[in-house]
Amino acid sequence: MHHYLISFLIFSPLVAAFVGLLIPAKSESSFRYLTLIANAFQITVLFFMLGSYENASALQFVEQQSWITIGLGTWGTLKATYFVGVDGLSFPLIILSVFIMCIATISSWTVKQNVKGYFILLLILNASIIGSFTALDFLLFYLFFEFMLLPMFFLIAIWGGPRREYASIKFFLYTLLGSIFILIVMIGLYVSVHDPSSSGTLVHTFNLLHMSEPVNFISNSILDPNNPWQIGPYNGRLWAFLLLFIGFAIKLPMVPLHTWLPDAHVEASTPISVILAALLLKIGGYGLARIAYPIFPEAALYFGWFVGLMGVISIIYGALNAMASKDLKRLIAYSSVSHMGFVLLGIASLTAEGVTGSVYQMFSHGIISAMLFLLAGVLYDRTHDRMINTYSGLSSKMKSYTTMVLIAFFASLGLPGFSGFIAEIMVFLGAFRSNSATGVLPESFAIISTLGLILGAAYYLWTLQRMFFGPFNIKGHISEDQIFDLTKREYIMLVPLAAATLCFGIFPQPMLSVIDPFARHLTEFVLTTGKNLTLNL
Amino acid sequence: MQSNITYSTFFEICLLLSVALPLASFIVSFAISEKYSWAVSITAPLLLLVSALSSSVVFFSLHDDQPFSIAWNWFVISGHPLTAGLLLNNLSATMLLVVTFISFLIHFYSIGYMAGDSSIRKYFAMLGLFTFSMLMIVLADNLLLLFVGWELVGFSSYMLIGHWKEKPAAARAAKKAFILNRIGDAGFLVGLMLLWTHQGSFALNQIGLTDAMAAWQTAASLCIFCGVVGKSAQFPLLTWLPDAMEGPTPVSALIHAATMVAAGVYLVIRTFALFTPIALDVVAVVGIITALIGAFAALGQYDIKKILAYSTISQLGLMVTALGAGASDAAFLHLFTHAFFKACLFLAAGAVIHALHHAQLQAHAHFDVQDVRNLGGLRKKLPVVFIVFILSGSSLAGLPFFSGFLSKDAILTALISWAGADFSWQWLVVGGAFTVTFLTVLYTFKMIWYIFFGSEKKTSELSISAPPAVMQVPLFTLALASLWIMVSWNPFVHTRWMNPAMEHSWSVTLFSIVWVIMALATAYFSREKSFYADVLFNAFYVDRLTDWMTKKIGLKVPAITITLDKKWIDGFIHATAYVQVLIAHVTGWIDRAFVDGTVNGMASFVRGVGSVTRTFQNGKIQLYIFWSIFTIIIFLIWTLL
Amino acid sequence: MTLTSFMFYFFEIVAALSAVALALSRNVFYGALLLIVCLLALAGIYVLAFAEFIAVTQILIYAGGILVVIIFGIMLTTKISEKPLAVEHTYLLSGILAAGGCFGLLIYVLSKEYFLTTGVQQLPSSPVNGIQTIGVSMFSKYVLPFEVAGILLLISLVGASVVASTIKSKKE
Amino acid sequence: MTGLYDQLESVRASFGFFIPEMILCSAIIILLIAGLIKQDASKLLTVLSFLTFSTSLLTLVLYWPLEDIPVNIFNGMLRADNFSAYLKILIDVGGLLTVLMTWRYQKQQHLSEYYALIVTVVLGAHLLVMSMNFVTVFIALELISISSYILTGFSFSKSGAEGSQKYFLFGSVASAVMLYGFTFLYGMTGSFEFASPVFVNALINNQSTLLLVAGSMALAGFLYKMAAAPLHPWAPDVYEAAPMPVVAFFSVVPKLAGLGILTKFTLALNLFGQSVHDWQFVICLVSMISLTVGNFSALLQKRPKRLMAYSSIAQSGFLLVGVAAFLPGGINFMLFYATVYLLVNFLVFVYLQYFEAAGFETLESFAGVGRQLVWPCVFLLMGFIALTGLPPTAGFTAKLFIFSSTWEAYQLNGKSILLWLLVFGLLNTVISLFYYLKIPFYAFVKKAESNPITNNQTFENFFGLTLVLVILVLFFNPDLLMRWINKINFAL
Amino acid sequence: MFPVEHFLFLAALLFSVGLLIIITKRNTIMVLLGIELLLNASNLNLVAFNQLWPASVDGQMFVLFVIIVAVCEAAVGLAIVLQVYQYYQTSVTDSISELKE
Repeated sequence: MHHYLISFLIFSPLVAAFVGLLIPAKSESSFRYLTLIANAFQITVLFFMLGSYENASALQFVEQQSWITIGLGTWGTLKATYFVGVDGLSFPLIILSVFIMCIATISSWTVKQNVKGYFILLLILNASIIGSFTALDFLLFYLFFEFMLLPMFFLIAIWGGPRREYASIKFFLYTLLGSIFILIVMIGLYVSVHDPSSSGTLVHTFNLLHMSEPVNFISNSILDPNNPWQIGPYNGRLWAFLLLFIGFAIKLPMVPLHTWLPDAHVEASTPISVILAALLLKIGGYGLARIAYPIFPEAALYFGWFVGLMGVISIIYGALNAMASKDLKRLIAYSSVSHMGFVLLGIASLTAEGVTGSVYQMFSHGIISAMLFLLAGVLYDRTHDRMINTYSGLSSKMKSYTTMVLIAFFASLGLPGFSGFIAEIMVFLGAFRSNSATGVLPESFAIISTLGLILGAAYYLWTLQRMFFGPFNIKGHISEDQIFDLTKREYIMLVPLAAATLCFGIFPQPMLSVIDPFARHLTEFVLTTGKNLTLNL
Repeated sequence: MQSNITYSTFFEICLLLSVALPLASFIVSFAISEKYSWAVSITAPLLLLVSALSSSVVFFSLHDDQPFSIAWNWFVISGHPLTAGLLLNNLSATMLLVVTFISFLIHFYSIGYMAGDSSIRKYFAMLGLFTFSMLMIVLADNLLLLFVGWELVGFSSYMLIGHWKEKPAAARAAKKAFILNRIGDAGFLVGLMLLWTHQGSFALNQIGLTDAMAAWQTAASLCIFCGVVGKSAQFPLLTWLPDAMEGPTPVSALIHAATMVAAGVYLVIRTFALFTPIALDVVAVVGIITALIGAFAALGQYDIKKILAYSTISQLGLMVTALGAGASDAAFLHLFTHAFFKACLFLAAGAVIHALHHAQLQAHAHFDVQDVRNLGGLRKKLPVVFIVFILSGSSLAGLPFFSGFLSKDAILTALISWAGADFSWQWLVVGGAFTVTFLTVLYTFKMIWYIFFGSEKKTSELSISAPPAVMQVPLFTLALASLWIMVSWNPFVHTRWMNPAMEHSWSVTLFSIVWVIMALATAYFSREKSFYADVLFNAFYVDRLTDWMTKKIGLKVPAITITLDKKWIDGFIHATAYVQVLIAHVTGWIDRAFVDGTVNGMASFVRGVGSVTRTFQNGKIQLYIFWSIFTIIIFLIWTLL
Repeated sequence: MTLTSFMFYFFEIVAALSAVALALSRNVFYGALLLIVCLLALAGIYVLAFAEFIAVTQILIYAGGILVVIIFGIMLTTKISEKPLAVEHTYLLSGILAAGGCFGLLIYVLSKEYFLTTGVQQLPSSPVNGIQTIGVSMFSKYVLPFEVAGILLLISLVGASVVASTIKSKKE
Repeated sequence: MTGLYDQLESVRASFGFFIPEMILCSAIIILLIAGLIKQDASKLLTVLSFLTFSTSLLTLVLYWPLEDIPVNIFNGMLRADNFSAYLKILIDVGGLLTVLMTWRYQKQQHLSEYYALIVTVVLGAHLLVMSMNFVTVFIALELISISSYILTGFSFSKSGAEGSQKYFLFGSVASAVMLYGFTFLYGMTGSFEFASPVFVNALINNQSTLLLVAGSMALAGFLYKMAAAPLHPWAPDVYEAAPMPVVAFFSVVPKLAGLGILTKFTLALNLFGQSVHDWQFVICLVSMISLTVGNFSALLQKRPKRLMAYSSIAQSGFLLVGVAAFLPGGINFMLFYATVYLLVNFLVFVYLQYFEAAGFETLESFAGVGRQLVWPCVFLLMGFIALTGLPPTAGFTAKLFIFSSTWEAYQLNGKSILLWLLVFGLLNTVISLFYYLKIPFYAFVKKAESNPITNNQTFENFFGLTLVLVILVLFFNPDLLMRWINKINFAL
Repeated sequence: MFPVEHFLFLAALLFSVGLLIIITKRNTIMVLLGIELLLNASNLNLVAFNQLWPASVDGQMFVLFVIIVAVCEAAVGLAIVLQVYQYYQTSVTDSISELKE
């Protein structure tokens, strides 16, 4: 039974999507319930997994089925497998995905237009997100990774705001561009890596675990660590790392590859923004930690400084831009850029606490950004205006809403007691300790990044001051009765998120003990393997 | 859960209660539904009362006994377990008592002061949260937990300053307070990182165990001091505190006078082992600058709460100076006494404002009730408040027989012994400290004179009623607490109760008595001066000197410091804010123009290439042929060359 | 210079000149006639290159067949529109560029090549053999292309008729 | 030189390997005659041509095992091997699907000639991929070309005539240039059999610049047939002019035929790696130019047919990527790509025909159709996704495979042009997305104008579903096909 | 036997002139004539090269096939030209360019 839990997670939404295809489009509410049932089923499965998950660095719930095996004549054999499993990196993200998808479903309840298509796309998106977080075979990962794009594209492009076409195409192109970089490296990797378990013929494998063992590289292949082959200033492996880094950094998003994000967020409808911010961005960080770092450890050490620098730049730049934003959603989007910078910084530090912190930050940002976008959506649903200047003194009309906004804002700016604090502090500690422990990042990175905290406080509190405090006033043609407090459905979505961010902020240990073994394993692996591999520069 | 077993279960329960009940008050206040919001003003003070009582149990059973610690595992950072624990010693137990006690009194006072407020639930909830987080600072056994409390008091302070959120000034002040605090906290955080990197632990009892007076310790202690600068409103981050007076007065009393702002001083005492001599020198200089600025500024103020706020800054500066001199006991003693008399002063000022405000509402008169120039002669109309004000004001001024005298005495003693026999820059600090004590007397009594003496000005037509009993009880309690008895039996020796080990010198005591009396006289005569100018001018050169001082220094310097404060420090911070916003706009523009522009440029480039490749497709078959052939020829020529 | 070599160079010059004249000609009809001249000259060259059968075919099919068809085409298209046969030149620069480039390139490449060294075995023994060999190989080695050529002819005739039939139907 | 008897014997023995072609030949005659006899024989003709292609396919599949060892037939004019057999299968499938498409909208005039011409093109394509001799190459190519010129005009409209004429002029010049190249190769080697030892040895001994010029000229003809740059300009105009089934047919059958002969020819010119001229570089360059021209020009197109024309140019570039590796593996992957391309292309064209019949002539006119015609648009979307090369379609697998072979080739010889090709080709995928998603974008995202369509879509949906399933299955289990393709042992 | 180069140069000239005609002449029929020139250039080459390999008549055979193809092309080509003429009332190549971007 336990052996198929992940497959249940991945395929239950697909099954639901298939069932949905068979239901006539007229019975609109059935799609909502269908999706909700799928989510509920996933949550049930998740509880089974929670029950038997062990806190160790080993992969768990592993399933491996042969999938594609093709003889290539003189080349040997190409082998891709259906290989999934979870560990301390993916498990938090799986938990996050399952719950956020459920909340997104509830948030989608008000979708009126083309309900069938919407929910089927949502279900497909669900499956592919979970798939990307669990895949341990590069081809499988890539499949799910790309498979996310189209549903997302249409979800933005059809159900989005006025400039949705521009935003959706921008989103698609950016991420596709990133995935092309990843594809190049994937091709290079599987051509260069052989499966050590097979005897006789050469088996080219997509197995990520095999790829991370330097001995499995075929000698004199371009990505072979011992191959002195230079392409321009770097050898193949450094280039490959850079390509992967760019590919995932687009998704993350990292400054200056981030500009798709504000547009996509502003134009996407609320549930889609939630999924985008809470889950899709995480794939970037996940990919770095799962693929780029373990497979190219020496490149990770070599470019660690650069990665960390980009993280710092993202933190500060994102925050500055958030401050200048006039649109609430754009502000939140830029704050996401800033917060995902911490993920980069944490991973780059290559200390256990830094990596733990950045995984925790992904988890925590998932919760908080979901909440923020839901809240922005609440306002938008009522007035169809997201401009900060439009409002002032909202707190007197929308008390509970203001409370929720306060919670979300303060959680996002890293107030202790909320999950963001734990994540950020660990990233800071790791980034600072990095110089003495690993020598990758200078201390100044951590110190400069604290500026992000100040700026974070500045833009959130300024927004609070402008929108919620002071005498009540609204500009434009919004009538006062359009503004009313939270509805029950909105409570159902927001309260669990608020509770979760509090809970994980006060009691981080359960989640940390899930992440910690992975973080230690990763840092240890990257440091030892990376230092053993010679850099042919 | 690990704890030493020398203490009884009752003690532990009391400790737990004293910490948990404020939190419970926070939760209960939110849990009670809007309809029954009046109930909050009963539950919250009640819970705090129990908390204060149990903390007094804790205090008395622990005092002068073994330190007590208890810890729970909180989380593990890469193998280093991090605890959430309480560490009680004399220091923290005293602080525990002070916080819960004053907090209770202020809760009690607030019943009257905040009656009828629309969001009273939020008010009490935030007071509860504040008290809880303050206790977290007080009791935390490691710096991370302390930092958590540190940030949370910032948050609750934010909420309470901005309590009347319809007032734009309040919202602005709240934001300013939080952001300036954050700037300090960022430094604190860097200090934490340094500690973590070099010590691998945040535990307070491990701080400074590494005997090396290493550079990192200087750095770490200065970083932590950054946090102190923010929270305790030290130079240059002091401007938020006067602005924070936009909040309800009880809040100013609790947070911005008695407890939170003192937390900085407390933090330095807690982490004293970390501070290297160089760091301490910096601390002393910052402290004395702050103290002087605060004192002079207070002289130039006319708003009651602003005077008190600057006075608080000045007193905090004094404490920090003492810390810099290595006299953490003296600093703490002053913290302790200051908490009571300053809370009392604020509450009394609040009572004045409250009473006048109510009277004003009845009479439909409109003037600024906080401006001392509008007041005068109130001693007849508000006798209770007058007595209380005189008592606590005397304590602030450092008159003998008041607690303030003793604690200031302790600080001055410590400073003099720190400065040593030979003249050095440290004597400047000492001189500064004496100037501050002198000025304190001046502004305190000038304020009292303005409010309670002389003839009634704009208040004359108002029918002012005495504050309700709920407000009077805390006033009296705190006024009594500003007597010398709080510190020691002997009104001239400060080394009885709190810290028997503290150094005491009769010469200093005597000198400070003389000094205070001189100041008092100056105050008195300077007050007289406005009425009897000729007599004073002729009688005493001292008078002329003080006149000159009050005129030239006492008015000019505050004006300068005010401009410094308003224009330069605040201005600088505003300017940085402007610059920040400007930079933000610039980066926003860069984002649109370049980063996005590059992408859009790429898109248009792609389109451009498309239209170029397309122009060959003009429908003329002969040109098609030409281009095809020509391409091949060009290719061949290129390869052959 | 022997008669044959005179003949050869004469034909070469005629062919070259007529081709150039064709390029310069502004009249379609003259153009067709010039092409006939050129093709006949080529036929003469073929004879001198021991390809009598080709030469005959050239005269019969090209000069006699294709060009007659072309002249019919000229007449058909000019008659309807009743415009002069004059033809203007376009894209002169492009044409000269392509043709000149091509010519230069070919001359350059060819002048570096020495074909005689590669493998001339012997002179052909007798001209009779030529035609016979052609005949034999047409039905042995080249039987497949030959048959396919048949299909090609069939299908082009069918195709041309289809195209032509639409012309008629349009007219009606 | 072999004796006459041997030659005749060879001809006799060759017929066994020539059954599909003979079927096609007789089909041409039968179709023409049937058209003459019966006035309105559209059903009969369709059935006949359907049967033609099915039997041809059937024989090909049945005789597949026979052709493990390459056999030279008709005195070295042709060669029967499994490489060409596989391409022939693809070509026949293309013919079959074209017949189906034509049958869907039975409004074609001159149906018997039409089918005869289609069969002729298929015959020519068969011959072309089997050809080992310049004579057959030329004849077969002309067979395809001349039939194609006429087929282009089968819309019998003004634009049809114009397209036909342009195609004719361009094609004639291209094949004349190719022929001119052939003559030089003949002059240098004395042989037309470009894979024969005589030919190769002669070239190895004389690798002059003329070889480069002649080879490039010869390649021009093949590239023209493939609609690859720089011999592509005819394609958009012709595609726009021709009827939809013919366009679909053109974008697959002549292309694959050209690809087959190009592969053989370039590998022969490579002289077993002893060539001093870098033909790999040439192919890479051609591929990159085709990708660029195709993709970039397609961006601004407003009509689906023209868009697909540029798409077909770009796809030629992708197909050439497989050739450019100069590895047997690469050629096998190229065949996989060709298979997927064939299926996907027909998937797209079937729906484009459907929409054209319903009056959707420009991309804008597709606005909002996605709501009314969900399934056609979804299947069309799947087709475009596969053309772009995104998972989970076999288009992705195909791209993955061909670029893997590029990587492998780069790893073997380290020519930086291959790396450029890899990066360039994959980045072109991003650009191709711009236009491939245009129709789905209009269909699903843009707001609907009122366009009630009542066309029966059962045929299309059945057809679409089948093909979509095939491309999905080929993604999830490419081994189903690769198992067969891997048996192909490409050898000269 | 004459030097092969002399044939080849003439062929090259014919080929180039053919190209020139094809590109520059505005009348479709003239373009057809140019194509004939191209084919004849190849024929000349083939005949000339056949002299180098006198043991077989491969080159001459090819010439025959080229001529056959030329016939087919001429037939189809003229039919198409006439058809176009029908629609456009002109055989001026430039004018026949409705299919374009």
